[in-house]
Amino acid sequence: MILALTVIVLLLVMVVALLRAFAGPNVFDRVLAANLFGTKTVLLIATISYLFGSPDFLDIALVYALINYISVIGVLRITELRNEQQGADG
Amino acid sequence: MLSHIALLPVLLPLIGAPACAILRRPVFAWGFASSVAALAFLSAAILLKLTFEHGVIHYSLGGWAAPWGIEYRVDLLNALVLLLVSGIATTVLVASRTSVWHDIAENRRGLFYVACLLCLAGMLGIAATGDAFNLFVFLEISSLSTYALVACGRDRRALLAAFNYLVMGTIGATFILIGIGFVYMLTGTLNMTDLAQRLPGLGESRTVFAAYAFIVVGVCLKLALFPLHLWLPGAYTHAPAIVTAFLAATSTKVALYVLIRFSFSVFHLESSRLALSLEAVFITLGIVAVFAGSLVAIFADNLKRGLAWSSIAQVGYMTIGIGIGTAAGLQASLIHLFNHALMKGTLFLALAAIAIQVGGNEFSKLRGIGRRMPWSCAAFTVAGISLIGIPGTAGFVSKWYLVTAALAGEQWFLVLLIVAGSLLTAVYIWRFVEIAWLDSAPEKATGGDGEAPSVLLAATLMLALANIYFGFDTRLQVSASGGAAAALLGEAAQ
Amino acid sequence: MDVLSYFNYWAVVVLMMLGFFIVIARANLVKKLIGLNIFQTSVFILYISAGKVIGGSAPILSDDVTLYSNPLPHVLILTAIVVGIATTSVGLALVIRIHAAYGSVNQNDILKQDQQC
Amino acid sequence: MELLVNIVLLILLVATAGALVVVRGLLASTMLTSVYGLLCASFFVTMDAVDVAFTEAAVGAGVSPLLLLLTVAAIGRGEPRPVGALPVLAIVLVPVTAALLIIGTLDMPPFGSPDAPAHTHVAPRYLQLSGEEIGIPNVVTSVLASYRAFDTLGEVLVIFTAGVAVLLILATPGQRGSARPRYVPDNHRDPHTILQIVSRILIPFILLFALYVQFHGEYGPGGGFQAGVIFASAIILYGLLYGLPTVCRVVRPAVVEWLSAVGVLIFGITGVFAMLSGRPFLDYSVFADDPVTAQHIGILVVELGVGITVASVITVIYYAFANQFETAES
Amino acid sequence: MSAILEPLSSVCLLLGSFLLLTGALGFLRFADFYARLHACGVTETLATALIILGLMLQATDSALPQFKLLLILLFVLFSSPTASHALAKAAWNAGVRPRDRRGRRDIALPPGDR
Repeated sequence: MILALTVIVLLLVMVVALLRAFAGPNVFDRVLAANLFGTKTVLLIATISYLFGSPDFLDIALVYALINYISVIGVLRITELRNEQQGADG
Repeated sequence: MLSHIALLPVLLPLIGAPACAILRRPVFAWGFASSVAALAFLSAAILLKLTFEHGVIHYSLGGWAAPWGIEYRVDLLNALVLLLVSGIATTVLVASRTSVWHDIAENRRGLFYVACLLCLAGMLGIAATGDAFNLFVFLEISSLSTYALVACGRDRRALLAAFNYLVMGTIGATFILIGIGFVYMLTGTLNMTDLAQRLPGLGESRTVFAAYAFIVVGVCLKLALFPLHLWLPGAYTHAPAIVTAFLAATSTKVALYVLIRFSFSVFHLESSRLALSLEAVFITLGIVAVFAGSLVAIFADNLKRGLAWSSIAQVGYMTIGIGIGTAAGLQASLIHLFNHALMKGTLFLALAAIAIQVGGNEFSKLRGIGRRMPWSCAAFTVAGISLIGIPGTAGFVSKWYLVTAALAGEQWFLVLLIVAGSLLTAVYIWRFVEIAWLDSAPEKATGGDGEAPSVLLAATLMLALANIYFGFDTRLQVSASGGAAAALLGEAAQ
Repeated sequence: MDVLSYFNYWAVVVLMMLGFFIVIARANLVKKLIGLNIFQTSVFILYISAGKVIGGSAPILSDDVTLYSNPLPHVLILTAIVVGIATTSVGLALVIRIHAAYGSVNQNDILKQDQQC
Repeated sequence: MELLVNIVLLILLVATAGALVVVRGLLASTMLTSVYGLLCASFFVTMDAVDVAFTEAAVGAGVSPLLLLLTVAAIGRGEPRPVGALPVLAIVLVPVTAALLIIGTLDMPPFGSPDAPAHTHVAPRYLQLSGEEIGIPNVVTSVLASYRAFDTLGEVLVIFTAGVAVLLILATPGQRGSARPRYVPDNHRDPHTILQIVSRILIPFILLFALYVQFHGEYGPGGGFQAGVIFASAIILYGLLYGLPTVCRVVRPAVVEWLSAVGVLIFGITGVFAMLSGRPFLDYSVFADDPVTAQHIGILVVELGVGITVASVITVIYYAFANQFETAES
Repeated sequence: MSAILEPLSSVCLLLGSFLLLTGALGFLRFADFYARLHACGVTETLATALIILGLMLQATDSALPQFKLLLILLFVLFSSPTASHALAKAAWNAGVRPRDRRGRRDIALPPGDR
């Protein structure tokens, strides 16, 4: 029962993250929303696999965390380099 | 080794492409690619001979039986298309050396030939496979390599043409995927013969109609049938000369094969209650394509763009053949599929030679080219005559069978339109003949040692002679297409 | 239960149309590719929800499970995802070259430049 | 409960797609694409499609937003244009296709019903007999690598074609088609010490996890594609933090291109092996006398070929894109 | 033994969910980027750890899921703070400055940090 409650709360947080992703004034709010979204998906998958009784889904949760980390680092490094580039020829 | 003959035409370029990528020097890549294409052509010829003798050849991949594993079911229709595509590919690749060295930058030539082999593998894979999803995968292989080949054009507009082709091609491929998905949900199988047996059992369910509609729209996007042809003129005009020669003679033919295979083998078009309305749609689209294509070709300023529009017109003729719906109509369409590849192959190879000497295909540059490049222009004129359909050439044979099929169906108006279409073709071919032969060459002829490079010239002349040879000795394509048409309509009748 | 049983397919139709709309309506070439990506992903959802069996578990053979979901759509969609990423990467490579050649990624500007020269 | 999660995820998917229609900036669209990929992957998990969720997460939420970002960075943000008049083509085409789709869904078997034709014709054999014939628990891997192995060979060829196509399009003149980078001085003001230290700790585990996924493909979710993508994303992470020249010294572009061709050949040659002894193409029974171990060996080698090709092609594509971006900067 | 584990896992999960909700509320309502980053940071580290702990305490037959959950926990604890740090640094370099409570004017910063 508690697992179902956790799943509902996680879905709620994902909806909130989406709202901020749509509304977010500047790009970094959207990046933050995407990052939050990623970590919550990790938890959602872990909880779902326990709720439906097949706990071998957890490899996927690990991949989510890994991909989420890499995409956030990717976003930041590339926006940084691009700002320098626009600074350079701006 | 003979038991693997059904797979060899596909397997050779499939393994050849990555092997070609390992070769360091572009000259080796050219030699390797043409020899792989030649071997594929040889095995396709043997395969055609075997299908003449034994009828259908089965080959289950991985050793698993039909609906569970993937199975090649090669009959006359497959073997004919395989032979045609590998034959054109061999001729074009062998003749491609000077034109590629002229068009493509030095560091891209090796990869260019890898992409050609991948495109060949994709097309042969589509023509040979008996599994619907496998067809989608090989369609994607040939499309992706075609986008890259078109983007190799020297002009910056080639990039935009490649991008538009990519967007429309992907939408077409996804439509086909949707169609296959619907059909899979209703029958549970992906093997085409298995589908053909299980689909009639579903009666007139709307999902089958939607699946057929999606597949036809997707394939017509690849076929560039009239309303869905927007990508073709740009792609064929701005692509490198050799790529246009290769694509114009093969990619629309393979798309037509897929349309025929799905319409007659899988969905049994002629026995469904919607048969009459669908055939009417094919005929009207075909006629509109013929007239639109020919008219724009007449007023085109660039000969290559004119020929691209003429391809759209010729695709219209093939669709009319399908629209007639009888075995004779289908046979006429298949004959035109065969002959059109020969015609367009010659025309575009001749253009490749002219482009090297004159540096462009605009009519203004072609003034008096006939005197400076007599043989190439002679080949061009022969192919042009064949395109019009003058007796003694392959084009006449296809027009003849198309007219007799229309006559058999008492569609007089259709016969009139077909003949009118040929007249329009005559106008834009005559426009070239007049500029090339009758105009005086400008005094400041831009140097150029005259005739095309020998290998390219030999290939163009060989294809031109093939046009004439198949105008007289029509046994090969008539018997093959006749058998295929009978099989297609026959197996539906069981 | 009838509405729920077709909910997946209605969602697929809506997603397909949103993706299709972006491809046609937006002039920015990168947005077109994103729309194409959505269009393809919605077909994946169509296949996978066709393969789901209510009460069935993932198609990994284990002795305590009897009812499995259908593994065949999963195999097909593994192929389709790779086709999707291949098309997207080729499209994006073209966008970079188009930007280098035309200086813009908006289709209307590019067509205007073409008409002028 | 399962249905609730399924419906909520679908609603979120439609909302994200709707937002993507509305939002103008490219960076914002990239973020939303990444969120869309994650949502899609979660949806696949609730649909019991474990392998597909794995791949969609690694590809849809990992690699394609990264490529989008590199493109957006290479072309500069691209000023958002005012929305032109709503094109009439879209207003005509979209409803027509929607109508055709809705017609298509009318006679479909209801969602999830166990007696739908799809679950009663071909699929049952895979589920019942693959245990004895191939002997690996993950039925998706056994269908992928053995029953329909030719599809997978076609798919490996698709990813190889994508690599060749990107190199053909982006090969800057003067290089032999590979992204040999001109040396770009590491003049970034702050060297991101924290990021580099943490990544230096994480990258070995990511590579180890990729190998685990590669060889775990038979027993749980995993396989060649997923492992290849994770392996490539580890290299990309290293490249992002230490700059293109450093990563090109570690993993040389010429070697990676060569590997992408070798991967496809590994897959092809295992198939040709069977032909030499008269069996049909891609028939693994030639590798050992006991059919089940022969299948194991065949699937292992084939998945290795897939993994090598996918990892090297995605790295080649990253080099080609990053090289464009770095030259724009220097 | 399981008599203790069951309620303990429920408590952890409830606490984790509560923290998630408060963090999400903060993420939605806070005025400027850095406040939101803080709220999001709370959910990423503490709430995630609690929920994973709660899941680990759930009874399962083999110990493999517990080990995988431990791996996930370790990885998340490594990567989330780094990601938040990288995000804050990138935002600062891009010129995003903290705002006052109603999100209108930039807060006056000590000269050194301009």
